[in-house]
Amino acid sequence: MNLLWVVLLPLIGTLVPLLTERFGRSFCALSVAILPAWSLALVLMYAGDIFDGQDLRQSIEWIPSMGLDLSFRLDGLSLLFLLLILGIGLLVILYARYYLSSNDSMGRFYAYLILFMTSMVGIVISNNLIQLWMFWELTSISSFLLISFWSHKSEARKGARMALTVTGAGGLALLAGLLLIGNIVDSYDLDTVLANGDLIRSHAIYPVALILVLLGAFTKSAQFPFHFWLPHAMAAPTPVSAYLHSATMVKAGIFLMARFYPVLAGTDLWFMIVSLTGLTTLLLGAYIALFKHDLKGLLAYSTISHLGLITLLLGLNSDLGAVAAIFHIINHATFKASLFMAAGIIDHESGSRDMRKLNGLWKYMPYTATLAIVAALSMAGVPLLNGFLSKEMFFAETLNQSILGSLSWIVPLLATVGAAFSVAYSLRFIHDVFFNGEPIDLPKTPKEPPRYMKVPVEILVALCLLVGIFPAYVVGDLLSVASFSVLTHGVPIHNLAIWHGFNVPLFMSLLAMVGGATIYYNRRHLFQFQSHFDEPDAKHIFEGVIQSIVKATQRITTTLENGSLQRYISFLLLFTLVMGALPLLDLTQNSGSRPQLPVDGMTLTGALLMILSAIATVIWHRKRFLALIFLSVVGLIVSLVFARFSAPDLALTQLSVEIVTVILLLLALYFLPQNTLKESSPSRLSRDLLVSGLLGCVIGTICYAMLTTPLDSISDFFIANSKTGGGGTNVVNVILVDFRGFDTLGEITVLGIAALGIFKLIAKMRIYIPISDDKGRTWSNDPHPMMLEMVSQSLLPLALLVSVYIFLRGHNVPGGGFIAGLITSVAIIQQYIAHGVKWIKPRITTNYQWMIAGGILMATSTGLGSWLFDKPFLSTWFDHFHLPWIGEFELASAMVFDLGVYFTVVGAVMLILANLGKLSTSERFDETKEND
Amino acid sequence: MEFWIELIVSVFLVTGAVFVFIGSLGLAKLPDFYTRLHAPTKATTLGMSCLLIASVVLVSFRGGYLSLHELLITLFLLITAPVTAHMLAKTAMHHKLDIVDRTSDKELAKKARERMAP
Amino acid sequence: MQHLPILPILIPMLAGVLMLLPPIGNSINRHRFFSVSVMIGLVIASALLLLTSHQQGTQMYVLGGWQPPFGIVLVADRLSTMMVLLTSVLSLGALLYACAGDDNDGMYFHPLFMFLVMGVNGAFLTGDIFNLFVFFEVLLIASYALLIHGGGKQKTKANVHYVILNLVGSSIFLFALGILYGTIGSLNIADMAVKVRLLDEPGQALVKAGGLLLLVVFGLKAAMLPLHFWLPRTYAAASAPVAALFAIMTKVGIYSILRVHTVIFGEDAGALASIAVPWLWPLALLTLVIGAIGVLASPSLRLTVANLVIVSVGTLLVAIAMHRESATSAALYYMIHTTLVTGALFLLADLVSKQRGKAEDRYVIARKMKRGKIIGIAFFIAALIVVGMPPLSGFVGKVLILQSAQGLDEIAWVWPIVLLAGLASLIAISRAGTTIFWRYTEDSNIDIPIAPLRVIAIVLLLSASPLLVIFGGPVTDYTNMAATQLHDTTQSVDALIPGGSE
Amino acid sequence: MLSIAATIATTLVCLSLILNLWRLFKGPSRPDRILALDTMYINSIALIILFGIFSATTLYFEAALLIAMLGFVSTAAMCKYILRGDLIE
Amino acid sequence: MKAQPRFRLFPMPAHSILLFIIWLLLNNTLAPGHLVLAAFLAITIPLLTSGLQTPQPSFRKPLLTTRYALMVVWDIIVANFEVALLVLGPSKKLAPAFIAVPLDIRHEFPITILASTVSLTPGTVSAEVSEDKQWLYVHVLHLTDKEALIALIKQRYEKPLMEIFEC
Amino acid sequence: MEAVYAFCVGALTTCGFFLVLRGRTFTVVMGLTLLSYAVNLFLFASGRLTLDGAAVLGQSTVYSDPLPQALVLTAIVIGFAMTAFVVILAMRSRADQGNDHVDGTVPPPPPRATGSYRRNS
Ligand code: NA
Ligand code: NA
Repeated sequence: MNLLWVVLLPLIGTLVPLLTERFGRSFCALSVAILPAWSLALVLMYAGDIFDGQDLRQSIEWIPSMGLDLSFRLDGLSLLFLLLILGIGLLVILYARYYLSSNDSMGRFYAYLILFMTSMVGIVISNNLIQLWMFWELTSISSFLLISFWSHKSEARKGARMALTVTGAGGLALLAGLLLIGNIVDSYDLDTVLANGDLIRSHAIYPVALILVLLGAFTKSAQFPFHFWLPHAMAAPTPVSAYLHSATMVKAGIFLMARFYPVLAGTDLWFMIVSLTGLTTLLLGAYIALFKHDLKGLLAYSTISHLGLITLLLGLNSDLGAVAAIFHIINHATFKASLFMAAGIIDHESGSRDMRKLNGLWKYMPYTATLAIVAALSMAGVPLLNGFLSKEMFFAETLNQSILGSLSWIVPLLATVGAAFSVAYSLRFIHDVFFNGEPIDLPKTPKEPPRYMKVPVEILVALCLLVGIFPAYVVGDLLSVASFSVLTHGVPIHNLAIWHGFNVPLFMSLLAMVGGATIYYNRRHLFQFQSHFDEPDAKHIFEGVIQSIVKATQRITTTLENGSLQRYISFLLLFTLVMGALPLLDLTQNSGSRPQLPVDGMTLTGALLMILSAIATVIWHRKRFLALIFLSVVGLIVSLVFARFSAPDLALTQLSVEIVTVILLLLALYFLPQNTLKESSPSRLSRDLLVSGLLGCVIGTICYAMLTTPLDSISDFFIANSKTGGGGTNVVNVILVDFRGFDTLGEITVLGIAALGIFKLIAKMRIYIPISDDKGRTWSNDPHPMMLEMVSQSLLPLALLVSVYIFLRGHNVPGGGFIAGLITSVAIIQQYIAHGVKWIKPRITTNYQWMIAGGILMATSTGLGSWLFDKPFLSTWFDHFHLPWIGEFELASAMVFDLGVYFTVVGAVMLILANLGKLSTSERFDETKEND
Repeated sequence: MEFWIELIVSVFLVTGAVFVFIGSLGLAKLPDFYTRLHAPTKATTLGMSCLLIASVVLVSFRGGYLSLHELLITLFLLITAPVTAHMLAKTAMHHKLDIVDRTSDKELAKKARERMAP
Repeated sequence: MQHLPILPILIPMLAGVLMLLPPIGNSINRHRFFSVSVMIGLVIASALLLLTSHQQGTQMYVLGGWQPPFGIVLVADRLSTMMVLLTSVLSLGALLYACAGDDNDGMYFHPLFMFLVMGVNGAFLTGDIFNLFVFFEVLLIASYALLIHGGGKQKTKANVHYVILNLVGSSIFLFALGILYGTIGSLNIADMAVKVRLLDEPGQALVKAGGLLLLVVFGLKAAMLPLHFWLPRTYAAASAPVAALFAIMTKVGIYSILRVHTVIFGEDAGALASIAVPWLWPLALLTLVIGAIGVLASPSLRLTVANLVIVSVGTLLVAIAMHRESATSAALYYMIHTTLVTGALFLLADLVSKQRGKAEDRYVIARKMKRGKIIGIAFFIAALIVVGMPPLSGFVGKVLILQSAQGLDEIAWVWPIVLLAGLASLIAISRAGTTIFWRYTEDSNIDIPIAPLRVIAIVLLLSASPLLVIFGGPVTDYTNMAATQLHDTTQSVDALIPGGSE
Repeated sequence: MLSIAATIATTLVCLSLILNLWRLFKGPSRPDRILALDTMYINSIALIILFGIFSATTLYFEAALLIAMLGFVSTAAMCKYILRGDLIE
Repeated sequence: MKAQPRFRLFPMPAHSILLFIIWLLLNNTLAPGHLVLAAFLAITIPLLTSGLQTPQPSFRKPLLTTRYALMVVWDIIVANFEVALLVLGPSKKLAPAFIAVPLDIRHEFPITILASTVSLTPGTVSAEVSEDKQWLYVHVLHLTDKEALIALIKQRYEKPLMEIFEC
Repeated sequence: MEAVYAFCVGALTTCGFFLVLRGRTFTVVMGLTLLSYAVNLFLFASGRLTLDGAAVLGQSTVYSDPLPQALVLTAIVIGFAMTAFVVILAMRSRADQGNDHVDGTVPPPPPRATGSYRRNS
């Protein structure tokens, strides 16, 4: 026994048509049929066990932490559905061989169809909730593909999308429901779930789970109010309708209800929801079907109605009702599939599905007409046909319920009315199409279809008759075992016979027949009456709803994401403010126990200078050059602050970075507007001021609290090990090149990347070059003042000397590669400023890109060097050497590292600045286009 | 520390600071840009030199070795101050800044601006 | 082999540097050959590292030999190695795609690409919070430079926003680091986790502020509401391989939240335990909502995908907000899935763009794609993955996350929102697909061939999804163990600082 | 005596810096402001020297040296900016 | 126009000497190691930077140069006192002036030194050099006698400079 | 002293954030620069303030915390790289979009207050 193959065979079969398509249509169809047939054979092989009352199971562990196993069960219900799915599936394969035109890609069609078949098979033999859901969703996907098969047609696309959306939404609800059920019983194993019906029904979450599962079932089975997608799915090729929309996919919802009948049914809630939904759907479908001029439309609403009937039966909470439901599943599948196929033949042979044009086809295709008429009579519930039997059972069940309390007598009445309409539309199908005068404006002259196209219909119609006449022999056992899996506790006595004597249900049937005939006879009045109501087109409504949702989301998005950076930053800052400020509310006292330093005049002066300059930067930010001057004052004071509070390295770095930044800003400012207009409204200004002010308060408060709290940090280690472990007395530098050299490596990489990025930015830049300054003054005619030239070139060697000095001492006293690099760069930039690009270009031919790469490489290779000594990356080495006369000196790998830093810095800064300088020099043109 | 050393250092310190201050004072109070330019260019160079000499003396005595590297700063300042002044004067002329009325030969500034002979 | 943990950082770094130098730097073809080989090497190295760490326990790499908490350590545990491998695979895909021609639209594509990978890997591997900042900056600066690759107004504009926001973010990062160092006195994440428990009350308030500021910073990178605004336009503007690579960037933010807020502010942090959770809940859910709204509102495929990134971020944040092992495990699974598929979708969107002339990837009627079939199939598969439809990896991730919410009060929010976001994606993607592939004006005779390399790249990225499902068992086992390892702070601290957890 | 002298000197330098700031605010022209900034650079050298005298350390000498070197470059760059707009041409 | 080094190793001998001294100054030492290093730098840095120098007449008379330097230092001191007094005094009494000093030196480097000297010394600031390098424009803080000042500049500063640079 | 220091940090933060919120790239860059000063001072403050305690062995009796200094150094360098990039990006943005607004388009001037508008360039 290997149930896996039952689903695996069709799955593999999905690929078959894609491979065999090229060998001809018949071969393709034949080859496609092989694997499903094999699978059907397997099922039939196992059927014996099932009829013996043995359910089959197989389980393979898959994703245990999700509760997903490959787990299969074959019981009566599965067997019934498998026979329908695989059996009708094979018939549809045959039918489609003749239905599809040579323009249609047969391979693709069959692939989708078999994929669908696989997923249906998967649903019905799943023994694991999540696996079941997995196949459930696969049916939605494959049906989407099938409905949209003729994707160039707008209605096909829309219909497919609608079906996908509705069933997809239902699928998500189902997932939630299944997960809830799984949570209640703590297992996703179907056996476990089915064994715990009482636990589930008594659980607080049961109503939610029930509703979610039912949402899944109702959407799939086109129950009111989710029925609207089904008629639009008729845009699919007719074999699809015959398969999906009569026999299989729409039955998946029914299957689900049947499958969970043991655990979910039996409560008042189930009863109310399921039976009322079923009833409404039954009536609505039957009524609307009558008015459809499209053959497939009629059949689609008829399907809705019959699905409502089955749902109603399942909702009655009666064992016999369930049996009747299952019986009707079989019956509906057979007659509806054959009707769809017949409709397809009519469409195929006459070129139309419009019943107003189709008339008197009996003359043209009597054989097909006979088949269709028999199937339609079955649909109408005429005795000796299978439809009659299940309808009788249905009537009987409507008499045994009490949905509406003392008003429950209405239900059989309504059931009869529904049945009458069913008779009416069946009559219409028969009379309007095959009789009723001559065809009108048909694109083709109708004729009988190819021989084998009729075979599937013949088989199905034969089944209708066989079941209708010998129900107990033909389906009795199957119905029992299927019902047993649904009811679990035993199947009630039911009599599958044509004749039950004169009873109320028979009377109701007769009433329905007569009523139906009457309705059809007086149809003109009814049509006229109906024409007063605008028939809502579900497609338009649905598309409209989706459109308005999309519009609404677009409104939200454009309102929120209005493309304003200022807004985004405001959000960021507000969020920061909340995050930073709220914890401070817990802080009862700002100042900690750390002794504070006394205030002195020097510091106060610095503070005053810094704050005033910062404020001046803000006040004059629209006069950019001015603001820049104030900004550099702030920078200067910041470096003095570092010097003041014992951080000479920081002071040096800040200073040199400061100058390079100022130069860079100046360079850029030349290409930017010099001044800005007043743009922000006063309210905006005050709002921004409030936000930034509050943030300042938060940061200041935290800073104060931090400064006054004692700190026990890891730093003592660095001070203790700087000399002994790192070989240098400047602890900050040793941290940079040794203890945390990895940070520094990252940092110079950042610098290098920035330079590359900037070069990239510059490379494609087309810049406007101002021919005058912001006050309209033309530029001075002295590009390279002589004194500046002279002094700058004299200072260059000095500056280089200083950078060597700063570099060499870095390890032991303030300095280091970074600062040295900046000094060198500044000295070279000074040459550029004094002499200009043209003068420099032939004199400095260094490739700065290589310099950056070489620098980083140098730093990295000192790190890699330690691998040779079997030490981790960036392990440093240093030693003291003694040379005669010269004396003792230290060599350290950290110095090579620092040299790498030096080269990277020089390379990066020069790559940026020198190329930026070249921008304007290469071509100067007038600033003609100025938007601001 | 010896009294004399302390005295020398103190005198240099105060003198230097006074000159620095005068430079800044001149910058603040003189009537036009060109006159203002004089104050820091000159006063600060001497002021700075005095301060640096004070530092040289002090450090040399504290450390017990001759510490002359402060002189380097003086050197830098002496080299760069005139260029700075020159460049600033150029910018001032370029911007045709107001020249205080009693300046004689104001026209020369226009010639200088164009770098022509007078 | 002892140096394995640092290879994911060093390999791309050295490769990037070498590509700036002759002889490799001299031609684009050499760049291509070199960088693809290096990237394959990186995938192998990352896989080896993952295996080593999985089998032999967390690998520590003590840089410079300075033992934690004093020096910088790399911590290659199950989580970080998984992220590194993910990065490598995604990068390989994006790189292959780029090698078909996009890399030649500007300078330095390959070096910058490598540096970005270096930054991302560094951020995943480092066990030091300041070093994390440094690697954040490495990856950011590389991403700034890559974002403008190809040129054009849109890129510049998006870049301005992206760069400035991130610079503000970096400032906030440093404020946060200042607070944390200034109160805890350490930078090693494990050491901080130990010391944070010993703080007095004022210290706790400060550290809380620092921790929450870190949430802001990571939230900005992760595109968490209300800090997500930069993402759609940025990702939509980036050239395809860059956008694909950017799919990992939001995950760096997610990862950092995961790392910092489960290790430092984990269950054992006393008064500071789970400080971010009350914030994460609403923000995560709203991110998901906003992402879903954005998905529906998007007028073009690229924007749709960008908004799908936000949806995935929201989903991941929801899982993090749950603050439990099962949720973390689910998040890790989902992270692998979503990163690779969004990467592939960005590449696909580009293929679509290139085929449809002026209409590009916008949802308007356009000429028929001459080579629509192969793109269509790939798109269909990618759509199934990203929407969370079975049988591909999306549904596993989603179900795992839904399952892990069971038993929480917030389930009433999580389930509907996650499921409805899935529905929104379904609606949007189905509209997108039907419009792009099935609505056209006329058959076009303009044939734009698709480079095989591009198809290979997309197939590479998409093929992960079925593998993730087929090998769902082992993968979830791994993520479970990774989650356990992450949440067990005592053990992870002990691994780093022997006896530290006491 | 030394500390008194140093205090006086510091006070004077601080006052100088404030005067510079005043000129910086007052302007009125850009050259005025650049001059004020340049003077500020020089005065901060003074401050650092004094600071070194106070703290009895030579660790800050390099800072002073750097200001002397780099301050000049910055001033020259600003002047060049006003004169030609383009720093490097 | 490239500089024509007179010695291959010492393209800029004056600079080399200066660098040697400054290195020792910077390090406050005469240690042998630093002497070697200083010598090394005094050779390599000029070699590296000589390309960035425009050829200029060089110092020929060391003694004269020293004398000139000392004189300038003294003048600086004096000038500072003068300017200090002027600054402290009432600014209304100032008599600022622009003057143009005719130049005899033609080379750029000596002119630069002259202009610098003028800026550092008697109440004057070099504002501009005419394009033909024949005129030095000077702003005077307090002008009493224009001709005397011009004569002073030419006699006291320009003449020795012409001798030093032999031009 | 600590209070003064903290006040300065707060003031710089305020000024920085305020400028960052303005609409022109160059102004934003200046804001970011101010902000980075604030950040660096703040980060520096995490090692507390020490007078006369440079972390150079043998030069002081009490050493200031060297670690934050090293961190600030890294932060300064990275900040410099970032500033450089964003400045050039601002130029590029001006070149590409024709204006220097952060959003690439100049918004219409706010209503009212129009009288006080002055074109400078
Ligand atoms: Na008809
Ligand atoms: Na230029």
